[in-house]
Amino acid sequence: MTTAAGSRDDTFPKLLARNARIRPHRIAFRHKDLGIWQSWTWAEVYETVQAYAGGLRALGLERGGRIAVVGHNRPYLYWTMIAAQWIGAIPIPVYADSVAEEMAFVLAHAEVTHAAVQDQEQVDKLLSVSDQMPQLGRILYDEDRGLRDYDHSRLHSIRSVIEEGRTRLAEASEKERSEQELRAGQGSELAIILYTSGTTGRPKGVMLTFDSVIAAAEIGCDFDKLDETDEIIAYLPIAWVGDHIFSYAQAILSGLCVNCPENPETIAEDRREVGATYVFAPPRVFESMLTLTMVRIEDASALKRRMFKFFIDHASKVGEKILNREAGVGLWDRFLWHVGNVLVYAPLRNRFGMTRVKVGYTAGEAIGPEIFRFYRSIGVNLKQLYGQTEASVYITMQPDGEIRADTVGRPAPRVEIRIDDNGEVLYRSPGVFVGYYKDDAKTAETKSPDGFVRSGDAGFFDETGHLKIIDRAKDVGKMQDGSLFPPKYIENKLKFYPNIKEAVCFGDGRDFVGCFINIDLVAVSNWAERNGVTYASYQELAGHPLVYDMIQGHVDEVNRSLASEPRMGGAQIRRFLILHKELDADDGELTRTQKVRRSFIAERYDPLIQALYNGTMEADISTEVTFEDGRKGVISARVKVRDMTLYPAEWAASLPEAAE
Amino acid sequence: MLYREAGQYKTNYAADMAIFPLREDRVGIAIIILAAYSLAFLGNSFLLQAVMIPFLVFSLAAIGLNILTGYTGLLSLGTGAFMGVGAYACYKLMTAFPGVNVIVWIFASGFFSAAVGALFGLPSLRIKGFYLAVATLAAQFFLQWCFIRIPWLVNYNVSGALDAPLRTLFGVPVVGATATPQTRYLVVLTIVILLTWIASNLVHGRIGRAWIAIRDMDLAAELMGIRPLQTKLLAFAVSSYYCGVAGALLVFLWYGGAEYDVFNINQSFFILFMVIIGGLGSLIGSFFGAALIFIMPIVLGIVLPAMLSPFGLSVGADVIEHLRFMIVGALIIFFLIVEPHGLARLWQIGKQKLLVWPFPY
Amino acid sequence: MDILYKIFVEPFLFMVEAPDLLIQTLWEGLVSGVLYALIALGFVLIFKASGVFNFAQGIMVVFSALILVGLYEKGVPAFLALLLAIGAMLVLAVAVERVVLRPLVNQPDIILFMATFGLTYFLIGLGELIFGGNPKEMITSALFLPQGTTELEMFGGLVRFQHLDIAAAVIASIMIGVLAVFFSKTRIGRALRAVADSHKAALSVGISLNQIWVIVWFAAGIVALVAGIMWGARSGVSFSLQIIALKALPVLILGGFTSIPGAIIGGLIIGVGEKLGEFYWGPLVGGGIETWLAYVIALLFLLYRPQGLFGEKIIERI
Amino acid sequence: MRAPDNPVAAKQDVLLAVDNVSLGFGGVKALSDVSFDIRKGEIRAIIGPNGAGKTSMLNCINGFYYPTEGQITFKGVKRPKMRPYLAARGGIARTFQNVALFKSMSTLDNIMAGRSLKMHANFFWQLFRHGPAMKEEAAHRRVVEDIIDFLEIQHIRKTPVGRLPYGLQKRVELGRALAMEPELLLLDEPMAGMNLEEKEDMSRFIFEVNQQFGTTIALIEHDMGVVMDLSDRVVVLEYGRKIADGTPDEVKRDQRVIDAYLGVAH
Repeated sequence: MTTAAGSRDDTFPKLLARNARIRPHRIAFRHKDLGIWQSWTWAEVYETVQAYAGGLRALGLERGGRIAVVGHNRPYLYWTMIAAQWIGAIPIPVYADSVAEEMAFVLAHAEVTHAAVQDQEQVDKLLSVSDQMPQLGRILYDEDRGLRDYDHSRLHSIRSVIEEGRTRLAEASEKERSEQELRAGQGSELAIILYTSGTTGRPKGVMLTFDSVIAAAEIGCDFDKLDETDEIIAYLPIAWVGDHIFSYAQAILSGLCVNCPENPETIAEDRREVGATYVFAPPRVFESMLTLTMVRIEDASALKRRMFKFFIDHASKVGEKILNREAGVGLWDRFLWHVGNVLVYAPLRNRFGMTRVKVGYTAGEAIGPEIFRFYRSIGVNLKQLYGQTEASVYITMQPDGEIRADTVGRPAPRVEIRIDDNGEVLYRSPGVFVGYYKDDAKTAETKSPDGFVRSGDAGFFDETGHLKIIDRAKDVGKMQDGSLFPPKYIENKLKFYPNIKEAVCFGDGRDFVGCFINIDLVAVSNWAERNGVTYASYQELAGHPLVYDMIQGHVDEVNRSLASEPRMGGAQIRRFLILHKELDADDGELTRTQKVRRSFIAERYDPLIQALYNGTMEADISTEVTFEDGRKGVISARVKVRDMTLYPAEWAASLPEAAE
Repeated sequence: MLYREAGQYKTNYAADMAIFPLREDRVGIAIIILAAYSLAFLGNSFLLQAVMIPFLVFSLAAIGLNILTGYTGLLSLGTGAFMGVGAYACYKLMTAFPGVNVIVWIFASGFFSAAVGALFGLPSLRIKGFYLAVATLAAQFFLQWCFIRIPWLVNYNVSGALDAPLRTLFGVPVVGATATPQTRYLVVLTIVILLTWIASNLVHGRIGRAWIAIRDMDLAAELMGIRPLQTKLLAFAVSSYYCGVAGALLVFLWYGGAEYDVFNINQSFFILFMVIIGGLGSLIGSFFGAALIFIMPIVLGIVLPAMLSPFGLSVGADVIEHLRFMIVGALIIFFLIVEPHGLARLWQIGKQKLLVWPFPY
Repeated sequence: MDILYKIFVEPFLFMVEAPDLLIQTLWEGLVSGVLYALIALGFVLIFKASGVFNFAQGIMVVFSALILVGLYEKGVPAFLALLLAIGAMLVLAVAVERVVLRPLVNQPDIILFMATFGLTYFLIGLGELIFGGNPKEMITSALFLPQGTTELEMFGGLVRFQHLDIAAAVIASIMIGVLAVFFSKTRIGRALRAVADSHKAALSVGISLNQIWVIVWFAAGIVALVAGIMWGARSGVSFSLQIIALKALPVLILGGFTSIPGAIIGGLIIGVGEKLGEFYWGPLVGGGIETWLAYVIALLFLLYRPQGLFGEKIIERI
Repeated sequence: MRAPDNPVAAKQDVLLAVDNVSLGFGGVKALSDVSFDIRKGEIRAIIGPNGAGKTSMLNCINGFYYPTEGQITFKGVKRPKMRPYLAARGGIARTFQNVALFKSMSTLDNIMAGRSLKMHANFFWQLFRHGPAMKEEAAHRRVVEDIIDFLEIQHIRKTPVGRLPYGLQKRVELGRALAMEPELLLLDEPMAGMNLEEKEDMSRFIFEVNQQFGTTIALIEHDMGVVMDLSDRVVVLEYGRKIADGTPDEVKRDQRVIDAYLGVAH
């Protein structure tokens, strides 16, 4: 098998050496660059990384030192991580779209002395805040575009560093030293520090050892039987644990090929070209693909639309059962599904670039059940997993045949799970982290002495032994009348509608649930075009009465569904409003992983919350916004509020099995 | 719908710049070629002789004209005459050197029409558009006159017509009265496939880009260092080569002999229809155009009597002929209105639809 | 040297020796030149107003003459047949505008050009369907066209002037004159000229583009009818006439596509040049050079002056 | 953005000299007695009100028009009357006021067409699209990809240019000119009709072309901000005559220029 047998190859550099030995000519990395997929074999990567490691050492990076890695998914940046690990330094990947201040905080906090970055943009960012991180000595860059005239006393191109290393390696002594460095690495050593953006406060540095990362990678590789024939497309932030495990750890462990897209604008096309066999994406990626699908289908001819709808409806009836190889699907239905497969499902999978997908995962957030089922029904083996940075991803997974939209699966292999008294999920596994870097207090708060880690999420096991996550533990609130208020649960229901991009619900300690809604510009503008609604700006569209009517319809459906569920009847939305601007990470309203910052939003839009709860039908609001180029400005608007009629709750206000 | 392009990534420029970068297209082409060859053994001699051989010959001529008019944007009304040059050259070569294989002479005859074409292309540097069409018209009438007035071209044959002497390939007759439609079809098919492949290579490379550049924006092309005269003359030469070979095939592998009248102005117009209806600037369009313009009248000739007889209408052959003219004329206008970019555009749209299926775009 | 003598000296000597033959040849050239000009005029009218290069102009000549003769053969009085033929040209103009031009507006020139090819095929089919494909005699006497010949003795020989030719020259000249007046003096004529300059200008005159197209096609139809009667009277009415119509192309090249005087002078040059060439130089190469001489003259002329006789110098801009 | 005393331009090597050039069409005089020079490595702006003869000037420089009087000296050689492709061969590339792309070709093919001058594989190999012909295609594709990368137009690589928005078309046109690796690059209103962001991008590209490849650039532009920012020296035309010539600052202070051009809101 492909997993690391024995303890010999207990670091990534060692695993790389193994790959170069046992599969030297298989392609390790591809990068769409200059119009074609430039490829590197494992042997080439090994040679390059070894040289790179030597070059880094020559630049003063030492065992235990730290090097920041900033940029999109590029082979040279991944190689920076492994080269740093070769010589015992710790790579610290940073989100490429962080603003300079955020970056400065992380780099200063991690005391990095070196940084390897993608391009001029990142170099500029670092230089602009260099006074905040005096320890940062050298900056390496991948693309030299525009950097020609920069002061090169502390600036180096990655290729020149590798070249330098190569020259040095020509000497036998240096070669020997390099081999020593490789052998010196131990599995118990720190492999990486991943800064989590966190929903509140400053980022925390999660320290992971080689052992835990490799153990986690093994869990995944064994579970889905990954091997060197698999292909993955690496397009998620390299600082995200998901990318680190899937596109780095598992790639090196199983020898699968990592494909880096050309640039963020070409991902959809690149994804299709590569046709990955192994896919990992947060729900929003699947969501936006589905939204785009629905929007485009709306523009198709009537006949095609009806055909599409017919087969998608049919798929939603039998598709999942067929994928799960369940019995009970009639011959005719089976036949129809296969006809649909030719006409709709297979072409759709092809457009999504999922023709060759063996297994796909969604994680990071709860996925709308309908979205999840949609992909499965058209034959994409999409699964959910529940994971965290602190666990090196894996906490629970869905084994084949037990895949359900509303749960996140069983505990992953070698993972123990406990549910706390207040419903919080705790876990212990070989993948758990060492601690938060330079934050023992937080570490102690999160990780108990017996090795269990608090997930911060509330959930319970259902009767089949699957874990069900309701919400963040601290976010599940109670309303005045004592009924449960799980905001995210409601919000996800809303976000299932393509027209709703984001929703923020309020209700903790209040009489009723109120809600902010963000329309999805793509879907709604398309809808507007079809319905003859004219508008000049996002703001005008968001405030349009017809848009309100349409959203009201969605909210009503959510209310009806809440009313039909146990204990959720009290959480129906009584009043809502549509925000006049898109929630934006640049304004601090979303995290870098696009999660809503609830409390920040509550504070920022206080006048609107007042309006929701004091019965007025309109409120004025003005907010400061940051434009893409960093300038700031003020947007003000008058926002209308809509009232809803509620449904009587069908269930009694108690749910015995909720807090197991 | 049929496409599965996911996973067809290119790791080098040669693969990325291939003429058919997608596997499905390559498979499709292979199937078509295979089907075309198997037709030789499945089709009856009427189908081969009266439909397939002329269809292929006209396709080749249409490719030739398309290179000039479609790719380079130079309107020519002299196609018929250039075809004639090829036919007469082939006849002279064949009879002067009977020992050399006729296939060699078919290919060689194209060079004569290429030279003549380039000669009549010389004015293209100074004159454009319809003005140039008149220059090619001069070629048409002058060459046609030559065919009539120079008896040396037909070896002083009293009838003034070209005849097809017996010529063999590997001992099998390919030219002459005893050549079977099957053999002739196979020869024509092979030549057409080969020349189509070469045309496709040309139009996709540097030369093709220069041609299209001249067509799209000749001044900009010149300011980028593309030499207009050279480029246009090359287009004339290559185009005429194709027409010349098509002319030789027409006489010796289809008609089995012909008079000068075959290469008259109507032939030129006929080929021009094919190119326009098929699609300017498209090789596959040349085949579509040839199919429509050539095969449609045949089909009408069969279908019309059948359609008219139930109404008790007089269905004399001349009436059918006249109706055919009217319908062809009306269809040309209809096609131009529906899709001025020709059948090739419909084909392209269809392919694109299949590619993005089930999405509309 | 002999060949040079035959080309450059002998024909001229012959001209001087037998001036009566020269006059005769010039006259014949002049007559066919006038008729070429008349056909070319049809092209110019349409090209000027709609930018369409009307390949069907040639077939319109045949078609209109065919209607006239065909109706007469079926017992319709000659002048009623003439009126009906004119009416048919109006119907054709309206139909072409509705069915062909309107749907193809804003398409590239070559597409419209091809559409008129389609029209040609259609009209050939229609004409033959109704009137049969056999050549017909023009009803010269029924239309009171003069017949017979006047022979004048001059330069020591007899020069023959066919009355029909004289009539043709006169009628064509009148036709041309009428058109010239129509274009310069009438409101519609001015509108047509405006269209040639810019479509917007035409709209400001208050005539819709569609109306203008109908008018010019109708006018071109009448011109075609006249040309058809004249050519038909000389050489019979058949579809081979359309080849003669192609001669209008070199005429247009010489005169420029948009100039009426250009069309007239171009017609004369081609007509005369062709006859002279055929008569004096043709025998050198076995005769029959009339079929292509016009095009070669046009071609040589083009190389010297690409914009035609009356066209403005083209200044290329980028 | 840029220091006025550009060290490269300071070398004073004249790349192209225009001496007493006049140009007339029939009775109309487009240029009368204009003289100026373009130095190696500089960015030279030609400005002036509409109809001042700026485009005619560029047309003369790249051989599209031949001056009725006066002469043009390029790289020290007096220019004979010649076809424009010879100017291209000599190292002059150009973009156009109204984008003059080959609209049916893709971005890639347009820029590849710009490599025509550098491609030599013979006709025989072109017939088969193999061997040297294919090798050459690939080698030039590589160069073209660098340009695509430089201009950040990867996402429209295979899109027919006719479908691109105007701003991107201008960028592709610049790419096509760059593909010729010119010594002198003539840009005719490279930023006309662009929004602010596109203008900034285009300015950056022009600046980087000049800096990275040392290409001499002559540009016509209406946006004064851009001209003053970008160019080393400016020549001002009005009604076909030169009315000023100098650094942006000098020109800005020139009274005739203020009267003719800058004074009116533009």
